[in-house]
Amino acid sequence: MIKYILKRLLALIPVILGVIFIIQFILYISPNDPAVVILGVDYTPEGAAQVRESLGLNDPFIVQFARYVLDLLRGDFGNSYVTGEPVAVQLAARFPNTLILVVVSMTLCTILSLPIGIQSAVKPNSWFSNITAALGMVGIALPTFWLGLMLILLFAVHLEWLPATGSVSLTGMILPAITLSASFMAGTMRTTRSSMLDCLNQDYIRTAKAKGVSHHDVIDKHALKNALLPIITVVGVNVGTQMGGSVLTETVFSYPGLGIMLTNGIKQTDTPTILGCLVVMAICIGICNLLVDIIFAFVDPRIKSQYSKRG
Amino acid sequence: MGSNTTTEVLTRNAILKQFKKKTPMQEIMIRFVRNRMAVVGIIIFAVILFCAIFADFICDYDTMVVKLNVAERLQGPSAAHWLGTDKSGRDVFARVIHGARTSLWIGFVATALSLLIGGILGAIAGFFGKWIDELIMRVMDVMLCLPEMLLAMAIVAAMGANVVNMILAIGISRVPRFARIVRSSVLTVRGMEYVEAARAIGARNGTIIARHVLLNCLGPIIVQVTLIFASAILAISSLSFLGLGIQPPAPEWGNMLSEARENMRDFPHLVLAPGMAIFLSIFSLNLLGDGLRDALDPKLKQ
Amino acid sequence: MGDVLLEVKNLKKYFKTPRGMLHAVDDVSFTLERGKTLGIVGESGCGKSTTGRTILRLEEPTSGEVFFEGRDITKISKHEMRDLRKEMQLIFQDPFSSLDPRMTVSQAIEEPIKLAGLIKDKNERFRRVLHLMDTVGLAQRLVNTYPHELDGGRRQRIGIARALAMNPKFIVCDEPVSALDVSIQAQILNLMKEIQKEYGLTYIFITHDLSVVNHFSDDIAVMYLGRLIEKAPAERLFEKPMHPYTQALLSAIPVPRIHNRGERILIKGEITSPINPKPVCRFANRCEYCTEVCTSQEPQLIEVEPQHFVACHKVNAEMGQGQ
Amino acid sequence: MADEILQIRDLQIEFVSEGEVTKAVNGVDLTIAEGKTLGLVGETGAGKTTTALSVLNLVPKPQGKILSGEVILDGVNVLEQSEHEMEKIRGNTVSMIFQDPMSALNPVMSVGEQIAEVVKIHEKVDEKAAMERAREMLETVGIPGERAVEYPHQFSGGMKQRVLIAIALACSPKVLLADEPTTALDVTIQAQVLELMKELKRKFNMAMLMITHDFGIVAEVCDEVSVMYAGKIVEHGTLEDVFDHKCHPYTEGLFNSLPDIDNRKSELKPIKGQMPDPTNLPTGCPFHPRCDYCTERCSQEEPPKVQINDTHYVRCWLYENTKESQLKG
Repeated sequence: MIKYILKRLLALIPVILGVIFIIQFILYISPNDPAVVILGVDYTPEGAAQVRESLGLNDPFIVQFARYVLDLLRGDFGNSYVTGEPVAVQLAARFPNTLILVVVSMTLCTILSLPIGIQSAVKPNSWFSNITAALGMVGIALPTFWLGLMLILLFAVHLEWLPATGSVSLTGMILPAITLSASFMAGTMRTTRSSMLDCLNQDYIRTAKAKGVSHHDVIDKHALKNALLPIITVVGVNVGTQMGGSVLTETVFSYPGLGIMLTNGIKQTDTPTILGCLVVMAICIGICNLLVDIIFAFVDPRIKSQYSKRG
Repeated sequence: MGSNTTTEVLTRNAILKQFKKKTPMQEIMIRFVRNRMAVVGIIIFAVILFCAIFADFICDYDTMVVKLNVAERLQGPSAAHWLGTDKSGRDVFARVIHGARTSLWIGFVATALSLLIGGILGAIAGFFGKWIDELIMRVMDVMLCLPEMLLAMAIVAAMGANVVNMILAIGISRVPRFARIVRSSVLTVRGMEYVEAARAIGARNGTIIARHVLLNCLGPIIVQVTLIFASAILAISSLSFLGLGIQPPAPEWGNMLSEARENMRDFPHLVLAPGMAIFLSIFSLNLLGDGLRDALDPKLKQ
Repeated sequence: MGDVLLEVKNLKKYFKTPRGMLHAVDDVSFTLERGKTLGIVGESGCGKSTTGRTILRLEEPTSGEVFFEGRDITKISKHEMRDLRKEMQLIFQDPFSSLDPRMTVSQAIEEPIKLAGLIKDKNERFRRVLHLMDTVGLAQRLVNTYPHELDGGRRQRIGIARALAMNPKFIVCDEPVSALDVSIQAQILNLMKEIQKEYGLTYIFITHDLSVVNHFSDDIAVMYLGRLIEKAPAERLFEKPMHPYTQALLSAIPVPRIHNRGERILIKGEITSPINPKPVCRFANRCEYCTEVCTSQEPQLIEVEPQHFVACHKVNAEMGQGQ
Repeated sequence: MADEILQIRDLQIEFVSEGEVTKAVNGVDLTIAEGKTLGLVGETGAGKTTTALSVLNLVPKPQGKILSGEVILDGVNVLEQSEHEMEKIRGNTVSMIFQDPMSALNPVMSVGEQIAEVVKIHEKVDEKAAMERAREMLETVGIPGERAVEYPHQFSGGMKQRVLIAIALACSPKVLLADEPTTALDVTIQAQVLELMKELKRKFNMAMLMITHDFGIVAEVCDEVSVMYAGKIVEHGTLEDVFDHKCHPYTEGLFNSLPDIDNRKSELKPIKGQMPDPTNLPTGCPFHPRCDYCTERCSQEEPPKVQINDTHYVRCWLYENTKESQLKG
């Protein structure tokens, strides 16, 4: 088992390096001149050349990439072109906020959508199943940011129950978390439903019924455990997509997270900030994928035995 | 000549015609039309498409969509302005209609771009396998580690916010999805026995790919195209909402929402209209995709 | 020796797997006379299907030679091979997956004729299709039907018509009836016998069903884990099987009669897979006569009596003593 | 008779999907005495599996509808039992082995757990005792007990079928329904499994319904045999009755379709035509379009049950007058 985890962990490293490579390459070929950003009104050709030299921007791309990775290992994300402050400081302040938002919304999404999905698979032609399926269709099509605005209109402006601005507090978290989780809830629900339906049609369910296993246990013990595998995958993928979605949600609610930092960075063409935000998010997603793989190994005996026998 | 009593006289077409039956395409159409939700989807989408194509006939671009008219700013719905006006006095209805044109054509080009690149990569990986498959799929895995939204933002950040870059950003960020789906359907079909059967009767690789593999892969790819088209439309408005896409005064649903935010407290219709437009486009495309999936599903064929 | 159509010499096909080299077909040799049927029997994973496909070069052989009418087809170019496909055809096991779901009955049968460029005129070609449909017993009204609308027996008839379309000399039949119900199975077997007579075909008939192969073949070859372990004329093999595996296999057939039932030889254990096999008898671990030599040397296929080949140390020793 | 453990009377089942009605079972009668084995023979779509599922009251709902009939198992009509009552019967009084061992085991539960589960449900024992029984059962079917902790993917097809037999027999049922238990297996493995089933049947003294398409298997394990065609039993009798004095043209056709292993030159005489479409069954005798002896009457009226002797009956107009002549003689 430990061997499996180590193997996955090792496999994560090239992926993260690959992500950094891609992002940095995209920003490298950008026509934007960092010197213009840094010097602003003080721009002179000589000064610009000096700035480029000191930042090592004249080096070949591969050298810049290696330098960035090495700096990263020491926790150095470079300095912001705009403020000159270390990006790491900003990241440290913002990242926990985003993480909390994503975790809360993930939890909300999973707690609500799993039981609904299971229930609608168990009774596939009931009114409950039809209504939740319809809600799911609507939920998937709702643009996150628009839903956020509508929620603000209703709960903050009209009813005045909750603040329109998001923050790391009980009340400040509710609207952003609902907004962020809404579209994923629909997706998770649909996956749960279809993978449960799929499992309920398998031969081993018939075997279980023929054994006299009660209806309740057939679903809980036999179907759900098998249905869990695709559900876990989807939940894992959701984490990544939610990271992406958090940019919009944070902007709508002015929530102080990575998303706003990233958007501002892009608007100010502040490359180290952009790079820092994206790298942190990518690492986060990579770790999530790793966790999914590990959970998978615990749930699926086919992976477990593969490693326990030879490990 | 007129006699068709014996097989000798009957020509090929005559016999084929005599026993004419529904083609699979017709059967798919029938199944699709029987699906009520799919029909709803296609009707909504047809309306949106109609607006996009004939936007200029419905509302004039220069006078109603982009022209500043401070005198008539922030009006409620009226006969002159069906959905009222925004803070610059532009007609909201006209902007929503013309926004459809922006969203649909950018979404279409971006989807086509990603289908082209992803399709080729996926097909190469699926047909040739071995190290080239390994290489392409590893790169796709890395790209999948970065959510589509973030990748698109990174590209826009580097290249600047304009239409071409946005197409590139949205198109490229969806390449892995297409590559994966094309590769897996190519692999599935390639493993089917009828492909080997074609080889056994001496068919060339090219014939096999064209006649047997590609045609049979089409179903899942078409479904994916509708779903990715929907996600591209969402991405366009998301980027524009963040100010990284289409810039005002050009009409786009996302930037309309962004502009409307400051006045939404008193003029909620400003956020309602463009939001509904985004919602309906995505909703209809998803219904369409689901309907196609069900209609094309071989399991339902029995 | 009569008129030899096909000669297979030391044919090998290995596959790379994560666990090692899979010896799917390992050193198989035999000859087949024109107009005859060779049955290849064995249980799943014994390499019988791979043998058939490798002979047709649908799989490239790892080594060995296949002489078709005196020509080594493992050495010819892909282009020449494509031409040769007119002569050598394959009938598939699964009539459900071996037909393109998007082709109608007439299109499917027309395809090989078109590809080979045999008949250029459209109407003439179509007459040929109708003739083939008639030969295999498909009604004319089915021309525009799609495979998924037909039952297994009719689909298999399409497969046979496709194989016949180019007037082949030789057909490999890969379990052509095992997916079919008993009553349909008999229809197809009879049809295949008829067309063999009519077209003077030579068959390799691959199956796991021993009573079918007995009925259908002139010679029978038994395979076990990639090796040919016994080959004899059908009557002789059923009368006097020599290899312990063949003996067990024959006795395991459930015979549909209630009187004079033979004693059954049960063999222990299960088939493994021939991954990196050691040079020993592959049946040794399940064989009740296993001796030291069986686990140290690989037995060779030896002609112990005219036309009867066996690869077994025990049989060799006994025959040696007898002489 | 008192020792009849399973009795099915006039069972009719149909399936409805997308407006099409499939008549799967059309008036099946069968009885199995305690400790006896009945072979149910027929081709794909004859309604064999559906008949067996009705004994467990597991005909898939809502598509499947039981129109009429009763299934009396050990004195109770299972079709009238509540779901809760059925749970106590399934796996306890009656068990079933399915055709495809590859997919019939739950991939995420160890085989030991899967055997222990049935013990825990029906006999009030604790976890430990149930696992102990599971190990015993594995030994009984010829698998080392320590493999109980392993998962289905670690077993071969033949081994999985043994595990399924262990599950089915764990609570010593009175009736075992075996649905083509060896069809998916190789010949030598099939021989092993059949041998095991015969041995266990003696040991547990249970009645068995053996569903198969293979008369060879019937000859091997059964006492009586029913031949099923298009949802009806067309001929029934002891092995001697059916193998040596077969009456129904369909039974005859099935035997003539089998290659004779002792006479390889013998010709196959297949039944003409295809299986009838179950959504559109022929009128009269369902076999009449394929029958060589078909008369006008066969295509219009359904043939009655004709008793050839005490144990042997046939549904065919050909034997209409046999009854009297038999009685006279």
